[in-house]
Amino acid sequence: MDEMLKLKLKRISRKNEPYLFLVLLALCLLIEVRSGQFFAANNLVDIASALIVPGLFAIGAFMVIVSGGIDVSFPALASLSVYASTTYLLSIDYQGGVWLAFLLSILIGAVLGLFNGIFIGYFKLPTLIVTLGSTNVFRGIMQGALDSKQLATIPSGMREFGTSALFIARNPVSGLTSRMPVAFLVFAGVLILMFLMLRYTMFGRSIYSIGGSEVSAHRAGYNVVRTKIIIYILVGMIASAAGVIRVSMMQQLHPTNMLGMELKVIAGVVLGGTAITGGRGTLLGCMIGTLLIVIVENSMILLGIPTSWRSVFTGALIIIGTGVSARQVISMHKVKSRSIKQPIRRGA
Amino acid sequence: MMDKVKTNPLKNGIAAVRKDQHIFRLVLMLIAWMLFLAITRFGRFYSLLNFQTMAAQFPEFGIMALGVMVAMITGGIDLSMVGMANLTSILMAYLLLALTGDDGGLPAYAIPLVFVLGLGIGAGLGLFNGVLVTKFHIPPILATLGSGEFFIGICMAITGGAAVSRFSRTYARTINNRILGDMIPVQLLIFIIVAVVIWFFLTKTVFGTKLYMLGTSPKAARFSGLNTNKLLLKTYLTSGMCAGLAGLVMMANYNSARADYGGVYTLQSILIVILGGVNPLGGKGKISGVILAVVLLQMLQTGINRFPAISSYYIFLLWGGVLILVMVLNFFTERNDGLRFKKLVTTKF
Amino acid sequence: MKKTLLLVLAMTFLVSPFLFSAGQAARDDGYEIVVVPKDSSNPWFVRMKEGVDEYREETGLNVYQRGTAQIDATLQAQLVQDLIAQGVDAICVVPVDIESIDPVLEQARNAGIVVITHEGAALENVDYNIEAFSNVGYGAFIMDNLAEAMDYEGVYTTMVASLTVGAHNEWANAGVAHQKENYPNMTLLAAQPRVESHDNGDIAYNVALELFKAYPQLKGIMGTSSYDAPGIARAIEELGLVDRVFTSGTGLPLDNAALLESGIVKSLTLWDPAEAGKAMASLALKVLNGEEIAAPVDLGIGGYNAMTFREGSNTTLEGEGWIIINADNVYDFGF
Amino acid sequence: MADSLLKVVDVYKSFVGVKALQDVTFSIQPGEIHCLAGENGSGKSTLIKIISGVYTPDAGSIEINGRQYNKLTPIEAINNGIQVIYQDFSIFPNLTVMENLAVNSELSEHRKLVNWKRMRTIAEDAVSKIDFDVDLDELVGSLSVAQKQMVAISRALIFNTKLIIMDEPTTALTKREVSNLFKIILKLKERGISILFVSHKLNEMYEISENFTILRNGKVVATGSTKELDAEKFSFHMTGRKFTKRHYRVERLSSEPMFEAKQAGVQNGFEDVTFSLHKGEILGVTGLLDSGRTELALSLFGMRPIDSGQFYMYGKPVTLSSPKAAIHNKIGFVPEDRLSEGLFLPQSIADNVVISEIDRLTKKAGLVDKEKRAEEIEKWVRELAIATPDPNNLCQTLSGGNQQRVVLAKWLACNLEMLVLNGPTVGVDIGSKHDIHGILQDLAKSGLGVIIISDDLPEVLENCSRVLVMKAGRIVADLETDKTDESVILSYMM
Repeated sequence: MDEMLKLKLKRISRKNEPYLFLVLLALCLLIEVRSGQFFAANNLVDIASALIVPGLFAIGAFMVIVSGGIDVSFPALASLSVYASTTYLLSIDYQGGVWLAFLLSILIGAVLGLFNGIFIGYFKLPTLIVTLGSTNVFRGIMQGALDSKQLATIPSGMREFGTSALFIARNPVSGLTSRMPVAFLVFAGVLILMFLMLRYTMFGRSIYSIGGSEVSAHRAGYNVVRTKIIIYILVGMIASAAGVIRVSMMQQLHPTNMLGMELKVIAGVVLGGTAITGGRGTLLGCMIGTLLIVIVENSMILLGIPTSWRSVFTGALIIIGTGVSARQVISMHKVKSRSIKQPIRRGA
Repeated sequence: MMDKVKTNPLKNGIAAVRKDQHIFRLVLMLIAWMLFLAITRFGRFYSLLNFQTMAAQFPEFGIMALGVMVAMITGGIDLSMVGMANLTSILMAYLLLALTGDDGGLPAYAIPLVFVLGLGIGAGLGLFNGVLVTKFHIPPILATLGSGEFFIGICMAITGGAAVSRFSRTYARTINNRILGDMIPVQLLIFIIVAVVIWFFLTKTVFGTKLYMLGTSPKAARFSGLNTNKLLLKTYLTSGMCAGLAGLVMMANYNSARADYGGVYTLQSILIVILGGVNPLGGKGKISGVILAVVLLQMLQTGINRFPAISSYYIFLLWGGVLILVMVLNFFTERNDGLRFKKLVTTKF
Repeated sequence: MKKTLLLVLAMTFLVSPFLFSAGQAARDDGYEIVVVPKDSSNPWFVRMKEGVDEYREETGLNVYQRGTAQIDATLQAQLVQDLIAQGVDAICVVPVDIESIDPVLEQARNAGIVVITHEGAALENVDYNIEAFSNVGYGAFIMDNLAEAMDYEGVYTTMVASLTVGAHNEWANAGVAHQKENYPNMTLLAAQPRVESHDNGDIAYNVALELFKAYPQLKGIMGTSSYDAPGIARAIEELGLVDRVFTSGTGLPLDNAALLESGIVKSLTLWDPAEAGKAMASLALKVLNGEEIAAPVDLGIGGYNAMTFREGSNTTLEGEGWIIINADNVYDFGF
Repeated sequence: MADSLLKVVDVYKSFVGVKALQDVTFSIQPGEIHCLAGENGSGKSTLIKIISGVYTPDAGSIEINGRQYNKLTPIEAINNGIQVIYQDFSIFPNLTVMENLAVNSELSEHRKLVNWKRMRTIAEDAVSKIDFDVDLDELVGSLSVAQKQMVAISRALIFNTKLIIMDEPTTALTKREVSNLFKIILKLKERGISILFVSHKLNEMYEISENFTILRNGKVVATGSTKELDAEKFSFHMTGRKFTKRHYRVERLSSEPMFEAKQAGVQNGFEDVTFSLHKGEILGVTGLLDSGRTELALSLFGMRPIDSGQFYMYGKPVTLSSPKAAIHNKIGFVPEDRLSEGLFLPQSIADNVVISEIDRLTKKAGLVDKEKRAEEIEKWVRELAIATPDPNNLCQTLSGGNQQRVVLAKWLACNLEMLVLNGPTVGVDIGSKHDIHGILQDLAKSGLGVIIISDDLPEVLENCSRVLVMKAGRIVADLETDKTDESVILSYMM
């Protein structure tokens, strides 16, 4: 029994999440000490609401990275699908609920995802190249063919969805209130669904398997091409849902303001311990990493950092964060290679 | 030796281009686009001034792309080019401000000094990246993403976001100028020098061979006695120097320096390098491809501006479309190679 | 060779949309006047394009607006260089960045091209620069609006798109200076005197959220970019601070109608970018035609029919100012 | 004769005009251990792929349990109880043992959902069949090679398996692990499972198989009972050539040692290692995989610098702190894993040959001296008889034996005094192996000091004049190969 416990402890200590969680906690405490505002209910709600869109993106980016690829096209994809569906709904003067916006946008997202998927799955082109190309294509379609403009009004359904709140958190001291958007449920729902999918479906396991070894996956009987295509369709759908949420929450549609989020989202996912080479990573870690980035981005003022020093701080955090995680991975390897030389020796 | 001199160099060139399918394809695209422009917009595109303008425009991001290429050959990437370029140019702008005399002129040593120091600063910043990659083992994509943000941050912190300008116009007039009877833009000359130097390093020196080897297999490189860390340090040092130089060119083009100049170049330079046929996994890629891609992109961008009725956003569609198209065509030709290779592998066991 | 064919086919497919539109290209006779905005998707410049297009239809001249695909000083400079090489007759620019565009405009003028700018008073190499007003005056005016909403007392701060955007920072500086002179009961938040929105409503919102949390005494934010006030307003509404905290800034009427009507934002200021676009084109035409430009200049456009030179300048012409929009007049402008 | 489990009849297969298999016929009985041998490129893997349904034969048929298939699909093959264990084991290093074990059966049952409890049961069942003791929650990537193989075997057994095809299963295993594997194979045989054992090691064939089939150039050149096979016939069938054994003897041993190790040690690797190597000598180092032999090899090349003791070159102390330092001291190293450590496969043969000596092929300022480079390449391609029409071809176009020659050429080009080879002929076929041994012996004769680290005892005995046996990080025996034999060495190893 004692052995088992030791083994378990060893396994936990090898994981990335606990360390990351400590870093997160340290950051939160630092903000709390500097501002006294961090753990206030309204601030936590604000952070949660700021997490929704990057969080959804991160789920998609996570799946792709686990499968051994890298996707930089999701912000452009989301922008295009949400712009196309919103303008359509406006043009028919749609007055119904938000579901149609989701449906339309997710459908378009699925098609765009399929576009990525075909090039990556069928033509077996490197993911970075394809998504870099498709980012430009999606953007070109949106801004060129659709002649996208900022939309000051959005369909009423989206407007209502964006302002509806699960509950309202109130800071007893300052009297500030923050509402927890209903959209958080969508985020939580997708997160749980994807967690279940990754853990309890053969499809989910196939993503890990492909990331581990594509050849083995093929030999084991996974349909690698189909799996890859489905991954990118799923990413397209999730990203598009994120796009609808973003627009609904902002009450306005700025076609380009999601562009450029990709690198920070990926940084968050990798910060969360997902191996950039594929195959390894947990959704929990991915979420902690993303949360870390979101908190840093949204706590500069609470930390009292002057505007002109913002980028120094974010840059330093990315370097230090990834540096710490890289160190940890290396020390893990060292422990492993040392264990090879221990009495019960294992070959390499 | 005599034989080589006798054979037609043009023929040799064409044969070489035909041999490399990827380069061949880029050349074809370039020709197709130029033909299209010749038919539709001859007078507005085919003028000396236009070509001079383009030749003065692409060096700033072309040089960055060359730096990214070097990093990508080793299997890495450099997302901090813009940060390094701006930090270099801002520091050098301050230097120029200090050197600017009361009469608005510069001492003769000023411009060489700026170039030497600028290259030095670029090298230093690149070295910083190199240390992150080799000593701290941060994946290049994250290390340079972080450092890029960090460098921009330093720019913001020292300038407060304002442009550094009002230094002597002599600097801009010297670099943003045409020489050889008002024909060749100086920027183009700088680009050519950088390209030749990098081409020389990659193909003619030991360093180049080692880089390709390192990019192919870091493990085998170590087992072959290559000092991989030193090579990577040199790689990022090189890309840093390219960035520094690009910064100096930008400073001349805009007669000022600011934290956010050239923000679009980060992704653009990666696009160029990949379009140029450099393998993002490392070990493969030619400078001729990258130069072609730079020229192709500039032609697309300038060409499309000749059509006022067409939204400039189509430029994105064209870039992305060309990139994917080239890759798909490569897939069709390389699939045969792939099959051949696969067969060889399978027969081995 | 099959592959070559395939390639050519694919290329043709790729450029076919351009072939179609190539036919409807510009007329070659007469002057070619190009308006270059900061970028093309910002509603501000979409509105400007409307004015330019209208002007083309009214006059039948070859006037059009061409913007870069995103706000970027280097891209804008390159576009202008491109237009120089193309040999257009006049270039009208709303500069992203004064310093980087100036040398390019010098090239344009050397090439004999007429250069008209807007929001570019500090530029040296222009024929004329049109201002709907002075930056100092506009900043002070936004401050007046904010001060009124704040009842002339309390702590405030300023928001700009980016510390690198010249005009915004000038407005903000002017606003602060104006407050120091006229509203002694107001104070600038010392810890965060200036924040950035990156021309992104979502960032403006999040930054405002943080500001209100970190500095409960904060009573107002002076916005400059057209994304600022709407983003801040969203934060005010969500935090339950309506009527306790205020914002003001620039914004287009219809885009912000809901905000104004709900009372979250009391008033916004602006000038009509469409008119500004027309004015630039009209002035360019005058210069091209060799007409003498002497004050008062009449461009035949509302607000720009009696322009005078700014004091101490022989290039900058000032118009008659700005408009306040509030819940009462928001629908009166038609844009 | 009982009904065959599997019968391959007159199978033809060609790729793009190249005949991979011609008129191949052979059969396997239930419970038979059949050895399939052949050089690289002889068509072994094509045959395996045809049996497992990955390739469809151009002509001929496959009979399983009396049923004839013209087009066998992978699923049909699996459903008929045919399982392949590939050389790389087809495992997922990033997943746990449990998942690796259960994944195939879950897939073949077309399950959509994962039931972790059921997977654990499947996995427990699987490992119990061969009494494989392993932590099911361990990541497969952190297991030893032998353990990975056990995972693959256990996984194959989950199905109602009748035939297991093992593709060179002993390549990366130590002696002890091989005997362990053989025990398991015999156990499987008892259960009536047939094994098609692909190998080109004669001693293994003798030890384990009843019948054999040898392929050469896509044709069956010999088949029958293993008992009737001897070494001479075996190598003849394999290569079509006749070999004479050449035992290496040192002819003129210098009195001064060229290289010496005194009390050398590396933490967790080896300790107190003392030996000397003379010019022209081939020294063998053998031991089990965990004996410290690999660590010693790495230390000699500066990959794992020693932290106690001292190395000497011609009596002068040298510090081998990095591969570069080792090369500087004229020591070369042929790594065990040719593919990932020794070669740059997607690069040209030429670059692979010169990469380690490249610093010498320069004119001023790091410029490559083209003529010198071409000379070197030409010289080594010729001397090592690397079979290529053009040295600018990519290295991946070469066969395994030729690739190994490229690795050798790379080091010889460095003008070495001493060459350390870790498993020089692992995964190399007989013909090339023989050639490589010949090259090594010639080199030693011309004055090179060679250290061969290998657990291929016949190889060590044939080529080395002396052999050091390592055990648990120490040298336990220093034997003259003339005066010893395999059993003596083995007794020291175990």
